[in-house]
Amino acid sequence: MILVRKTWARLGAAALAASVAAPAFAAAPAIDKGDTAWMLTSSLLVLMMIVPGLALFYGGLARTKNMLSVMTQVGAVAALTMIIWVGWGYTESFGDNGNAVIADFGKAFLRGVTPATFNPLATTIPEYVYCCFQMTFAAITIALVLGSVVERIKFSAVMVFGAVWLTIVYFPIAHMVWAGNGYFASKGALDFAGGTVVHINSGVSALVACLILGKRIGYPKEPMPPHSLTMTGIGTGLLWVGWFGFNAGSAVAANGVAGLAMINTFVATASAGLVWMLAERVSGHKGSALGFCSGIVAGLVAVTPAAGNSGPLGAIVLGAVAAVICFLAVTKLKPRLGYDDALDTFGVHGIGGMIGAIVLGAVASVVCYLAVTMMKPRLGYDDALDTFGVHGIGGMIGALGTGIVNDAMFGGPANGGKTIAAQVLVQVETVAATIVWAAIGTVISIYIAKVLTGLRVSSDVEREGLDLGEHGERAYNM
Amino acid sequence: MILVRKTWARLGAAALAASVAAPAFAAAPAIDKGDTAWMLTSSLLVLMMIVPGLALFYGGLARTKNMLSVMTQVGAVAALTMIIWVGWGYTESFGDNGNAVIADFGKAFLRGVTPATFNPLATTIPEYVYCCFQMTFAAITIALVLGSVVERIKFSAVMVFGAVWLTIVYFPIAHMVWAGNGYFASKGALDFAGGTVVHINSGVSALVACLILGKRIGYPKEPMPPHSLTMTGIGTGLLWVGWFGFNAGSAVAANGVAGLAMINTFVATASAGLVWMLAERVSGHKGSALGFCSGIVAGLVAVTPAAGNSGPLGAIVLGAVAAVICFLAVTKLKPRLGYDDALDTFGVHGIGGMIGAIVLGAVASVVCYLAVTMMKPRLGYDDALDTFGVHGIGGMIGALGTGIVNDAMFGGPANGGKTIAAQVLVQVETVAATIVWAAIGTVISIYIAKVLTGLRVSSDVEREGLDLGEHGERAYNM
Amino acid sequence: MILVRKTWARLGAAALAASVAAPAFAAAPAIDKGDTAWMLTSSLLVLMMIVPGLALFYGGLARTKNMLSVMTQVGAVAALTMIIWVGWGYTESFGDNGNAVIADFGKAFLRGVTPATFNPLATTIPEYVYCCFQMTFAAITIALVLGSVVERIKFSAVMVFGAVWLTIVYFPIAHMVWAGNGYFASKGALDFAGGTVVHINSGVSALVACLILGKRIGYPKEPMPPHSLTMTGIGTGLLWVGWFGFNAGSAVAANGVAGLAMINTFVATASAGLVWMLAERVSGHKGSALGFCSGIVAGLVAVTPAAGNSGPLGAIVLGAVAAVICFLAVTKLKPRLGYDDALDTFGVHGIGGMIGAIVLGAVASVVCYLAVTMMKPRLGYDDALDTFGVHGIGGMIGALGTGIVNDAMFGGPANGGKTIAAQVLVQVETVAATIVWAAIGTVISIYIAKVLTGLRVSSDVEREGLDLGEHGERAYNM
Amino acid sequence: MKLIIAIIKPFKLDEVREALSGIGVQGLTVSEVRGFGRQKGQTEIYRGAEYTMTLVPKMKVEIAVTDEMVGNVVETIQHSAHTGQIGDGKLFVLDLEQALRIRTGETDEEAL
Amino acid sequence: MKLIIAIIKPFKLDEVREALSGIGVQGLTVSEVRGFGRQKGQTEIYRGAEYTMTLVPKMKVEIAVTDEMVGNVVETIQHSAHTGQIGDGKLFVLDLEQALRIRTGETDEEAL
Amino acid sequence: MKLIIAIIKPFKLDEVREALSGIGVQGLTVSEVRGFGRQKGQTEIYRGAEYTMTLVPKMKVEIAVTDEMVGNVVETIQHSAHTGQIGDGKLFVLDLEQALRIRTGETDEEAL
Ligand SMILES: Nc1ncnc2c1ncn2[C@@H]1O[C@H](COP(=O)(O)OP(=O)(O)O)[C@@H](O)[C@H]1O
Ligand SMILES: Nc1ncnc2c1ncn2[C@@H]1O[C@H](COP(=O)(O)OP(=O)(O)O)[C@@H](O)[C@H]1O
Ligand SMILES: Nc1ncnc2c1ncn2[C@@H]1O[C@H](COP(=O)(O)OP(=O)(O)O)[C@@H](O)[C@H]1O
Repeated sequence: MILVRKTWARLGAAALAASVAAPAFAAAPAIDKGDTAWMLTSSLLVLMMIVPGLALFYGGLARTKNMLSVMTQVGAVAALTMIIWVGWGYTESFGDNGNAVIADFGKAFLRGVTPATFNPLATTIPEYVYCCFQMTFAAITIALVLGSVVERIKFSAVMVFGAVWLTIVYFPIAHMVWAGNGYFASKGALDFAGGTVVHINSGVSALVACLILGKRIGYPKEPMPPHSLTMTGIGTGLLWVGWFGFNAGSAVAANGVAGLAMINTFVATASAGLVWMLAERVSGHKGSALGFCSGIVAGLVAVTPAAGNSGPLGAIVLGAVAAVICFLAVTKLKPRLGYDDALDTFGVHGIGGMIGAIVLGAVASVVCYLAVTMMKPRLGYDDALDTFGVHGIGGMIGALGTGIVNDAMFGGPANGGKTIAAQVLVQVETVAATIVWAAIGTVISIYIAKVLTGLRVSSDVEREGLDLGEHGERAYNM
Repeated sequence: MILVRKTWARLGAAALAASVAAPAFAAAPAIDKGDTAWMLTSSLLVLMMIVPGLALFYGGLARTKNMLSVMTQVGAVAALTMIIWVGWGYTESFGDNGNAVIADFGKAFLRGVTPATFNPLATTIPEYVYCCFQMTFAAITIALVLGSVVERIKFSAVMVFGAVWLTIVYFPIAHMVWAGNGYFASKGALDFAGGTVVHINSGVSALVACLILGKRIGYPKEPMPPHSLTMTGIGTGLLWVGWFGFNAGSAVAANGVAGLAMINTFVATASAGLVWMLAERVSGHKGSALGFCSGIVAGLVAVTPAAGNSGPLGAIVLGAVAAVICFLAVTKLKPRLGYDDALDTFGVHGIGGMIGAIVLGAVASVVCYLAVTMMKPRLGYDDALDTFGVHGIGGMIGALGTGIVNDAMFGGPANGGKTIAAQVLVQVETVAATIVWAAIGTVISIYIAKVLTGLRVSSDVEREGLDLGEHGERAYNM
Repeated sequence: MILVRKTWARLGAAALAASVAAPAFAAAPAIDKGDTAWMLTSSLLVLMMIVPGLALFYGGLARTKNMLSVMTQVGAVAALTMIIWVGWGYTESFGDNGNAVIADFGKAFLRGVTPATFNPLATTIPEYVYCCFQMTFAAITIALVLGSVVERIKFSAVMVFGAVWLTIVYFPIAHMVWAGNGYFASKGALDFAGGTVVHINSGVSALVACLILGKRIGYPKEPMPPHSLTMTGIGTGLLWVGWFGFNAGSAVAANGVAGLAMINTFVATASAGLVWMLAERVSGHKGSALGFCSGIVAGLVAVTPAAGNSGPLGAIVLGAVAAVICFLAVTKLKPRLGYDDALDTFGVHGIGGMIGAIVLGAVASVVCYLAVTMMKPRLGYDDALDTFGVHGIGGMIGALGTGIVNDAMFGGPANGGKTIAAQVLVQVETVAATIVWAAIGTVISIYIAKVLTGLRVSSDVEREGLDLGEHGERAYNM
Repeated sequence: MKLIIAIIKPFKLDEVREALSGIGVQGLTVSEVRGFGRQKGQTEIYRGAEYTMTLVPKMKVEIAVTDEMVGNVVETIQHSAHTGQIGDGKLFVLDLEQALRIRTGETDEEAL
Repeated sequence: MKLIIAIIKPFKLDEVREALSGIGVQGLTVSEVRGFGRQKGQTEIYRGAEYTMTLVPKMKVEIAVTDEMVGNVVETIQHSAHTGQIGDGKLFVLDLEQALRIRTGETDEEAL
Repeated sequence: MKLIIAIIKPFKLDEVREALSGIGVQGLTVSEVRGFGRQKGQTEIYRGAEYTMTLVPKMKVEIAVTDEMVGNVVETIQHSAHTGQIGDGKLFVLDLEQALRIRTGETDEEAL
């Protein structure tokens, strides 16, 4: 039992879901066609989140003269990640043995990987499929970082920064939080689909990068309205659809946990989208289309770490009234709690259940709204497309919130196997470490890029637009 | 045998396809990873039909100044539906017990639902997945209704109208046609993927709503050409791709019936798209791009109720010549008919088979073309984006046509288990009831919204555009 | 053993992957829900590649005044293909018996096909699903051909040309390369997902068609910049995401080979995209967004024939240094080679492995870049959207390259069962035959269209734009 | 001859054109412009970043007329473009020395 | 000095510009306009709703020239923009009192 | 009265407008144009097809002013639009015979 209790989040969820009876390690890995079909689909869905999803979401927010530069930087840095991933990324993050920080380099260029091999973290799908799935996570994380420095960073700088950043920031953090012998994984940190590894990581790195790069010429006086919110709308839709590959895919199986992650990703996102518009109305403005899109992304980010760990989420900040209702429901059912029948207790707190997902999305939406509309102007830094405001802050709320909602008291699967206090402590520790590691790693990567290629385009190119200056093209000749 | 014969459409098709031998109810529900993978994919495909699919299809048809208003209303009403669905929608439509009109509210906020529970209507996939799948059907239906009232209805009115309409129109109709103890389901109505529940329902509601709201300022004198048929084209493509989640997903399994629904959805749609352009040429105009897109949607709508019930569809209106060929084929094979070996007889009428799907699409396309181009101008109502013309009329043709093509004489699976006349009678009864229920429900919902928020934006806002007036943004700053 | 050795590529790969022990033919066909789920998804992914993928990729490259004409021609010719496919396409290509060139017409209009039947080429998925999957291949191939003749070919000519071309070019070639008794299949030609059948076929046909049709008015003097590279960007993203349905789908199962095809499709494409930009920089220009998109497509095309046949691809043209490394690795492992344990040797050459996929993409990208930027201007033909330059040339590199990388020496599955020389010879033979057959077939089809409808629009219509002239609409009214 | 330049509200364009056709004006040229004046533009907000668009969309209509037509054309435009709300726009009259119809080479009065 | 305003068919722009460079005109300013005249626009149909676009896309070219150049420029434009079909467009000449090159402050003749 | 037409670099628009407001100009009309002059456009390359865009995006600003204001307005624009690099643009002054405010019917000086 002790071994099982100390199981880390993702495998725990997968094991629990797959076969409550037989512990996952004993059974020899054998391909399950259903799981494989879903993981093949999930991998291409996360690619869709990058191209054309994020490329359009970010591109629409930029000015016309920089549309192609944003799309190409997002696409090219994702392509670069894929080459690096099969080179040394996969083996550094999810290879065999190694230590608490990185794995060994035995599988460089996928040495030894064949259609018949399996990764211990996903024993029912071919290793190639798991490798592709994790590859897309790395690609979208570096692509997200670019959001704060677009419209002024050189294409060549993005390539150099990306390569270094992946190697010294993403791969180690992915290993520490997700790999079997990872430092935080062993301590029982819960990050179902990347709240820390993807969103806090990219948000913090984006903030550090834009502080170093400095503001765009004319910011904030010169009006820089999004050149096409239609494109941002298309991007939002594709991000939401693709995100199921991200969240429900992280169950690494076509099972009940994937279903749970899917419904949480529907509900938390829907509530966050509507609440952002409400926040705008409350602060005296019209509910905006961009507000709805931003809320959708904030909700998606917040639910990511909790998707499969939350079970029907408990109420986080529900106010006195809701708390009372949940409390009454909980005391009646408390005695039936117990780790081993976790699966049955999953849904025990229906009444608090879905409200949790809704509230998680709502809380994340409001906090991100305040970060983007109040904090940024006051502090005056130019996080161009609000990567820190949405992904950094949203990720933190999700990651910390997971610690709370995972507990059986709120209907969570309690697969962290700890009391709320202990679980939240681990979450805080993981979040703090991620922030520090990402910040330092970004500073190093940025300065390497600065030395090798220089960071900013010339002021002429910035004024005329990076599309013409860096790529010799216009986005539109209509 | 009697019990099997009276089985309702969806379960019947699923049961037949899944295991002809073992009746579905006896076997204890057990997760099938392949079915679950396909249903996870289907659910996110139907979300893609809403955002960005329908949001772009409708948005492209609107004027530039209302693009964001259309996209945001479609997205926000879908998000609202998701919250209401987990609140009381799921339990009202597909909960346990209840009566012929609605189920009981035992599963409010998904109380008692866990990754390990199953809904009796889908015994091989987790209940969460089935809940998500049906959620997206509710969301797209209310989003479709907006098509007739865009460019003048207030955002707040859409929210109130949506909440009330879902509760008193969609949930009851979904229960009556699809749930085990639903009124029409028990009478053997066939609606494989929503011909009545989604399309006739939304089409009629859209017509009633736009009659109440009245015309747009300047309609029909002032030219209101679509602001971007490119966006409508993208929407059409995403709707077609997503529709497989709608039609083939409604087989609730990755099996032969899903394959049948897929091929029908390819063929009927392709024929409808081409036939609409032909109809334009026949009436002396150039075959148009918007004509092709409208035909595609009309075909998709028409095949929806028939997708899995049609088997290789028989010829509906084939003209004397085709009828003779089919007649000869039928008389030779008549004696072999019989319900029990339904599966074998599926393909017996190959010769009539695929022609049926092609003709169903063609007929729907021509009738919808006439409705949109002739009927609307003459009657002078402002169904802005032709929701009634395409979805209402197309749905009726599909729903009534299903009654005919389902019969073994046309190679249908005859899973309604009745003679053509009896089956068509049930279909007519269901269609008529849906029309009346939807009309009354819409009038009630519209007036509640009128009281709470008022329906139309001011004439200034309507002239200047709802993007600026209601959301304070422009879609394009190029 | 002899029978197994002579197995053709696709079935070989499928058989090998599915169950190395039991030969595929002995086992009675039985539905595998996981495979079916993946093949349902693959079919709709390839449809997404056509609409809106290719329609946007090509549409963005055309001028504003021809945007709708390009989108409608691509969509309509795909719809026409679907009707023809269920008519006589499926039976001509993959029906029963027949000869080395075409099958018999027993399954016209899918006669005899039911949800419970199977095609011998895909014994774990319903025949309807396999029929849909292959249908989308036919549709995208004819749609690709249009790329060279857009902006001047009549819509009616496209319909006539398409119908004839499919019947006398695509269906026979598909049968010869992929069907059990196909001429080239029997000789052991390897074309995993359509390098010859789709890309060389469409590329050559496009070249011949544009030579017959002649140049656009004003080409090359009048500037014809793409009207919206944003649309081309969306198209590129959707093509890449959809292509997994193309390549990984061609494994006809959710298994290790599908995983292998997926990772190759990630890596070769990523490298091709980046290398095209490098080629631009090397030849003294700025790395362009369109360059990145073109590279992506060139990489996708090149990896198509090799996706499942390559195993971890060997180095094709790696230069002296890389060759030495591979050479050392190979000589150590040579003695362990042998056909029967093919699956184990798959990954034996890890070190050469992934480098192969990367290099295949890079080589294809450079050669296509030169074809498009140097060869076309010099020879002066107006292949409007470079269908020949990218798909023709890219397909040839992929098809010939497959012959090399398939060999166990480069870690390939050697499922062709021949020495490199013999395999390359078969590949060359197949490529040459495809070129000749496609060229002749295209000439015949074009002239039939010329007689029936005339090929080019009038010069007035061409100058004013085909949107207005042929469809009476504008793409944008912003 | 005179060149009359009118800056009017976009949705008034059809009305003005029809009114001018009514008094025999067979040709005019229109261009989309943006105006700055007493009429303030809308405030637009993108994620908290507020922009008051100082420039408001207007339509510029240019009509070459014979001297006799000037008064009639000016009055017709003023009447048809009028809403009484700020931002109705302006009318400018400039002297037009020569005019020529490219198709036929006709000059001055015949060219209009 | 004179300000010459030419309304021409869009696809003729390059031809006119090259012809003007040929006779020494180093600068001009172009804007997209829409014209109303004898040339009728296309009929467009969207799902049965027919719109006859009365306004046809045209190009407006403005060139400031010295008095001596006027005749030559007018003739060159008329020749290069001519197709003989309805809608070829118009040429207007207005008196230009002052001109100034912002970069150098040069005025009148030197500014052109 | 005079009609002043200024062709300036697009990013200078706000600066010029604010400078003009400073000296009491309450209204002006702006339109996007493309200029041909000494300033060469960028070379754009699409899959090897090289286009040197001869036409460079510019902003045209039209301001109707009273005769007394002409000198001051011309100087203000020249000063605020100046960068010293090729392509800063031009200023043209034409005589304006009549002006009218559509909303109120005020004419000439009051209409500005
Ligand atoms: N001095 C001017 N020169 C040129 N155009 C002007 C001038 N003043 C106003 N306009 C144009 O007229 C439009 C309306 O003017 P405005 O002052 O807003 O309202 P009103 O004319 O009703 O007082 C402005 O948007 C601008 O386009
Ligand atoms: N009176 C006018 N004032 C200003 N522009 C005019 C006038 N008449 C015609 N135009 C412009 O000239 C273009 C061509 O004129 P039109 O009458 O169509 O053909 P044509 O000049 O060959 O007779 C019109 O589209 C319009 O832009
Ligand atoms: N003769 C002219 N008539 C009208 N516009 C002109 C003329 N010459 C130049 N322009 C406009 O002024 C702009 C700047 O002129 P250019 O010769 O490029 O630089 P500069 O004025 O600094 O010498 C041009 O882009 C064009 O729009």
